[in-house]
Amino acid sequence: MINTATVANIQPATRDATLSVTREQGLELWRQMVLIRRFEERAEQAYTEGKIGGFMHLYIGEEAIAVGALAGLNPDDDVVTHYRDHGYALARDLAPNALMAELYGKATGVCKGKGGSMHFADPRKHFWGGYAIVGGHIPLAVGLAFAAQYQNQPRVAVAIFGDGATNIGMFHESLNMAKVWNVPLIILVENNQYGMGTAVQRASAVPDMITKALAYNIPAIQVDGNDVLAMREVMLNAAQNARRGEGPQFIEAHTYRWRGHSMGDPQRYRSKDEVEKMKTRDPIARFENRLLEYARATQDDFARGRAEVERVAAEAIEFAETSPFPDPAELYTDVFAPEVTNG
Amino acid sequence: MINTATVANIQPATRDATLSVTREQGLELWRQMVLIRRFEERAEQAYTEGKIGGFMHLYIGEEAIAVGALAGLNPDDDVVTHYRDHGYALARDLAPNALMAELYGKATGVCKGKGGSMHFADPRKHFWGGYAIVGGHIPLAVGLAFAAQYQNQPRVAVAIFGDGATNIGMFHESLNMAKVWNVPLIILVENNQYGMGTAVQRASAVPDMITKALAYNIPAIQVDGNDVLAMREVMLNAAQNARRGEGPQFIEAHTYRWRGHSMGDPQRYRSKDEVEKMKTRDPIARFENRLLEYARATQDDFARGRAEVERVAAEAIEFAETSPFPDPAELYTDVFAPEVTNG
Amino acid sequence: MAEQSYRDAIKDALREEMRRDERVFILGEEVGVWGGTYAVTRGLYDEFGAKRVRDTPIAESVIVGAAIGAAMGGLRPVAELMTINFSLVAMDQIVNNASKMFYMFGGQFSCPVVIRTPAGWGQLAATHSQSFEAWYASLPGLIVAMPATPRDAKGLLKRALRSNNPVMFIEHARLYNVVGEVPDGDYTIPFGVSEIKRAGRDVTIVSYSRMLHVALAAANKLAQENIEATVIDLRTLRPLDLAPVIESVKQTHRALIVEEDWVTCGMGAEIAARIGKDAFDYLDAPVERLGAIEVPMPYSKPLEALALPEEKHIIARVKEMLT
Amino acid sequence: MAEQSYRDAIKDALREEMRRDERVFILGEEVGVWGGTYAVTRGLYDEFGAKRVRDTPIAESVIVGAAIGAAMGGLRPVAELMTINFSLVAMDQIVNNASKMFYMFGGQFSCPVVIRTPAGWGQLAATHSQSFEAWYASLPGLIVAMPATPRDAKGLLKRALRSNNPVMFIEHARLYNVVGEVPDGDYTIPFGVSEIKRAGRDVTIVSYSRMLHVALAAANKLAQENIEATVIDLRTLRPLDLAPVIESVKQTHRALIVEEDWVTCGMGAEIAARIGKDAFDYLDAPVERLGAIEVPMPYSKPLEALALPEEKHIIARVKEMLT
Ligand SMILES: Cc1ncc(C[n+]2csc(CCOP(=O)(O)OP(=O)(O)O)c2C)c(N)n1
Ligand SMILES: Cc1ncc(C[n+]2csc(CCOP(=O)(O)OP(=O)(O)O)c2C)c(N)n1
Ligand SMILES: [Mg+2]
Ligand SMILES: [Mg+2]
Repeated sequence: MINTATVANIQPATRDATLSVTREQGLELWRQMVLIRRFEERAEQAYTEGKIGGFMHLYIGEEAIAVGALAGLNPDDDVVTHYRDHGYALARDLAPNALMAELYGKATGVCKGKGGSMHFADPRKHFWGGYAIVGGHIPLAVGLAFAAQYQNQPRVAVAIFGDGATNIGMFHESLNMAKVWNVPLIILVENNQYGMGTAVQRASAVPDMITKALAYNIPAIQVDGNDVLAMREVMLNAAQNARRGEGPQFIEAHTYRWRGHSMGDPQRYRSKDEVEKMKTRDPIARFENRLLEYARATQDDFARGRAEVERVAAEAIEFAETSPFPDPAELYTDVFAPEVTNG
Repeated sequence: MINTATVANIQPATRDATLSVTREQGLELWRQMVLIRRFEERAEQAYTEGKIGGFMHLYIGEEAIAVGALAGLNPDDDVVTHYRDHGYALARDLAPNALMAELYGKATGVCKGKGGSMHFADPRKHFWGGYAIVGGHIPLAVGLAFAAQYQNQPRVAVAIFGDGATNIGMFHESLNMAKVWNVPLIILVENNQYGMGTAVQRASAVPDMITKALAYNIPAIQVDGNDVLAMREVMLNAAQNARRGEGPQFIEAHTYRWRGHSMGDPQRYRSKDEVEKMKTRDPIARFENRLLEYARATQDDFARGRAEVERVAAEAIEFAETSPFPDPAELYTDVFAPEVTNG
Repeated sequence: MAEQSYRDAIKDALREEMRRDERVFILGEEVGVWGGTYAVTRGLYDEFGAKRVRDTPIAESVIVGAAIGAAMGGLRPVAELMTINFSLVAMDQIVNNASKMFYMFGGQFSCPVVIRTPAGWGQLAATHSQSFEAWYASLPGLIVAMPATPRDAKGLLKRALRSNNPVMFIEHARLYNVVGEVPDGDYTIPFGVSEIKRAGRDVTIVSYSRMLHVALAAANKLAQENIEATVIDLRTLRPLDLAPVIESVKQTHRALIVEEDWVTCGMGAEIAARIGKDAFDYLDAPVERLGAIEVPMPYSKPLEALALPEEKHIIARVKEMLT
Repeated sequence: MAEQSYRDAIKDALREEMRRDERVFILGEEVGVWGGTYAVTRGLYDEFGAKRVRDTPIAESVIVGAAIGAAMGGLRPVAELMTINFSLVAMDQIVNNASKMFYMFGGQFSCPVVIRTPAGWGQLAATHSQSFEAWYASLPGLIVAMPATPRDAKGLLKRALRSNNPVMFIEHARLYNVVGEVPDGDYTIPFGVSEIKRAGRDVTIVSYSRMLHVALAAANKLAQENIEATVIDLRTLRPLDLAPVIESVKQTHRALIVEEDWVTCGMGAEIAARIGKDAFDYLDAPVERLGAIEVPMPYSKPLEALALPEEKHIIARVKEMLT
């Protein structure tokens, strides 16, 4: 974690030495990543079959960020993310069945089918949702962090979004006020090199997202977002700093979006070669190698894990398929919360 | 002009050595400053008498910025400023009569009485107006700068606003896109230490406005805004850089607002002592000393100049007083521009 | 019952609710040290301190957005926007977050946030003299209150602060000094209950916020000429209670809606459309609307005055309707 | 006359105007390399290059604001907002700069900017399925076009690109593939001229944008049952030409407004209020409105379908009106 006062020192925090987690922890992180990927591959297929509609943004190739980041947080730390939210929801342990059912728009969905892909949420897990207006959820995270501070609770809040979102005004207003108020906010930017079809340097005046943290004197760090353990560590560190009153912390995680921006993206803006090249940095494959090397993992472990994940993903599809659509009356519910006077 | 790549080198550009202008130029700059002050003192009085209404934001104490800045520009460089616009309008040579009449809401006002204090404008002088939504005019300046670039015209555009405005989203979006598009935009921040009653450090995560330019890799400089020649020089320099294709340039000018934020401000947020102390840095008095010392100016010159300014200000009041209010039919005009098809 | 200004009534509502509920806090530009540019929060900073009366940067999106987030986190924020004009830069937060959150996530969490902001004018020119209540009233999921009297301002604000839903609480800069009776002790006023301020047989005048007072003054003048108007204060624009309006129109057979906003696509349009439907068989004359002239507000005082609806316009329009 | 899609008609309007006027340029998210997320600008980047078809960061305030500034500086910008939902984050620029500039500065300079943006839906959930035309239509100083057909889309857009005033040009995501006849050669369609698409004696249906097609389909079905509807397309919402509507209602004595927006405070309110006034003596039944159910849009397909007005609702409503 480098303080911005010494901008010249900002360094990528790619660490690839030994394993900083136990074997079981490592295998669990691996399992989560594999689950995200398989869950999404199944969702992708269902989308193609016309069973899922609207905008669906896949996280495939970026799994290490969500899994590593949430592994570095406490379960009651508040998470607010953008529409590319499948990975975070699964890493926060929201039920795959309820998530897949949400994609299908079914009554058993995590939001009763009202939210869809972009709006997974479960407040009991302090997972406050995916939001579809670019940058529009960052202020909410500031408010959640403030609520923790106000109530003297040791929680931190995390705002997650992409490189493209750093160019909108709400990003700026949020970082500034978060710093002035010194709230325990962690800003996690997923730099997957593109905002839709626009490469970072075509949209941002600076190529490194951490540079933007300078304008708010917020400590910032870059990390290899395809390294799940590095992610976990920078998050542990950021959360610790925020929790002990050091105010907002900024993390830029580098990764690459394997799929189009959302379903149906013609991807005219990049070459197949580029995509293939970036796929060689697969966060799952890389982590498997490390687990083999440093954690006595075996191909058997992986085979068992994959079979298990396969079962979970298949069950999610089955659950979604067989669940009922919401009752028509559901259209009218949830506009207003019950107006019980609280005193 | 210090490139942000070397942030450690950012230095205030206060220069106080010899005179960089001729005697005549110096006296003219002095005259403009005195005119702004007297014009506003007369307006202040008229406001107190109920002849001017609405919000009126006085520039008294900050005159050197407008005068110096515009002296560093060509007359066809585009200027867009905030509601605290009297100084810029006068320094751009808009007629004091028409400006005072605007304050009075008279038909002879520069905007026919429709704009008032916050909305002086004269496009023939490339003075595109004062705007009252904090930060809302910064994008316009980006567009004007772009229009110059698009049309291969050697103009630059200047966006002027206060320290408080740097915290709003439109500031951020504008600086980023201006840099990505490399347009000839000069960002001039008047750091008068307060946004309404909020001291800079209570609203901004960083005390120095130039720090914010780092996030866009925009060259930035700090200048003593009470030094009219220093202002002129940094602007000359910034304009030259922008004009030769080096993209946006950022200037932070330090000054102090002598009056309340606008008429009727109870000023509970600062002490009389503080105000009195800051008044000792009067840009006019300071420049008089320099003119006496370096430009063979005499007290006679000043006396003559003051009398002339007094006459101009008095005439402006007289003109405003005796001008008619707009015809009631004016209420309905100017909603839409004539819809002539242009081909 | 004591007499109190609209400003003080609002301040008391804030003070009382802050005393009874630790979760209530205020954020906004100049709400603290300055005491609020319309002096509504003056004194609260001294009583409750910087933790609960929080000055913010000039950044309306994060003011509203952080308020929403704080509400999600268990607090009961009151976000002050210095004027309703500045709600434009926070529009996305109000529309896409505050008003939709409960529904979009399937009713899992609500958003008990109060956004206080004054409408108004006073030679403030085009960008500072607007009134967007009809926009807000169009949004499912948002409550819109726009009180006209000190009593209603206090009662509705206290209600808002105990509500589980987002409330757009629109005050009026030119009502702050208006004095009226305010009940003693703790009370709240429910959303969606219009009030008949005056009963008369000849015409039904529907209004809210500042124009209610103008309408009442006009009704009193009309009474001197033996024209008796019913005047109804809507108080909240969503939920919108038109039952007493329809009831009244069934008696008077004539309705006039008076608003300060532009007429086109204003609140009056919705009200006129509903009266036209629900009292169709009872109308003896078209439903009339009176509002601001449809121009950006000019600065010049006489032009501004011409742009705004006044007592005399109401009187003239009612007389036209009766001939 | 050739058949063309709504998308291609818009693209042709852009292309033709860019060819004839060097000052016209396009800016917006993904308008260039990608070709527009709804493929409207596809091919224009290749023809006109990066100077005139400009990709922007995700920053709608500066997209619209810089377009306005460029217009002040002598250009004729077309700002594309990917969907009308994102106009909320640019709202201040549209309201306070574009629509007020000419008036506020006393008519000294105008603001010939065109803001193109699609409304629409399609399981996009609450924040991505909105339609704010009534908000924009409430603003003096702004022209609001919302064409329903390829011919009108092309003609109105070309008109907008030659206009000296700011134009909010609202397209519809679900119309892009709709095909219709488009006149050959250069033509423009004036603002403020509604069009009678179908004449019938029994009821007047007023609509615009996508719902016009639904209304026409309903009218055709009704005709099979010997109910003849007049169907009128407003084409622009400001200026709003209701003369043919009033004329028609004087014949049919019944009016129904069909919109895709929420009914409360929607365009239908304004239209109903005006019909109620200007055709008061001719109405045999209350003016009716049909629009979306007043809830944030749900994602789930069957729920979404229930939220939107359909042909069958129009048919049923018309029949109710006639009994
Ligand atoms: C205010 C706003 N503008 C535009 C969009 C359309 N949009 C959705 S996602 C997106 C790209 C965002 O890119 P980035 O922030 O890098 O996140 P990523 O999708 O790469 O994860 C855009 C332009 C939107 N949803 N909201
Ligand atoms: C969006 C917006 N929010 C709030 C205001 C009210 N307001 C007007 S001026 C001002 C302070 C601006 O301070 P600064 O930018 O430092 O400029 P200064 O007045 O000191 O010259 C505020 C809060 C406004 N006009 N627009
Ligand atoms: Mg991205
Ligand atoms: Mg200031």
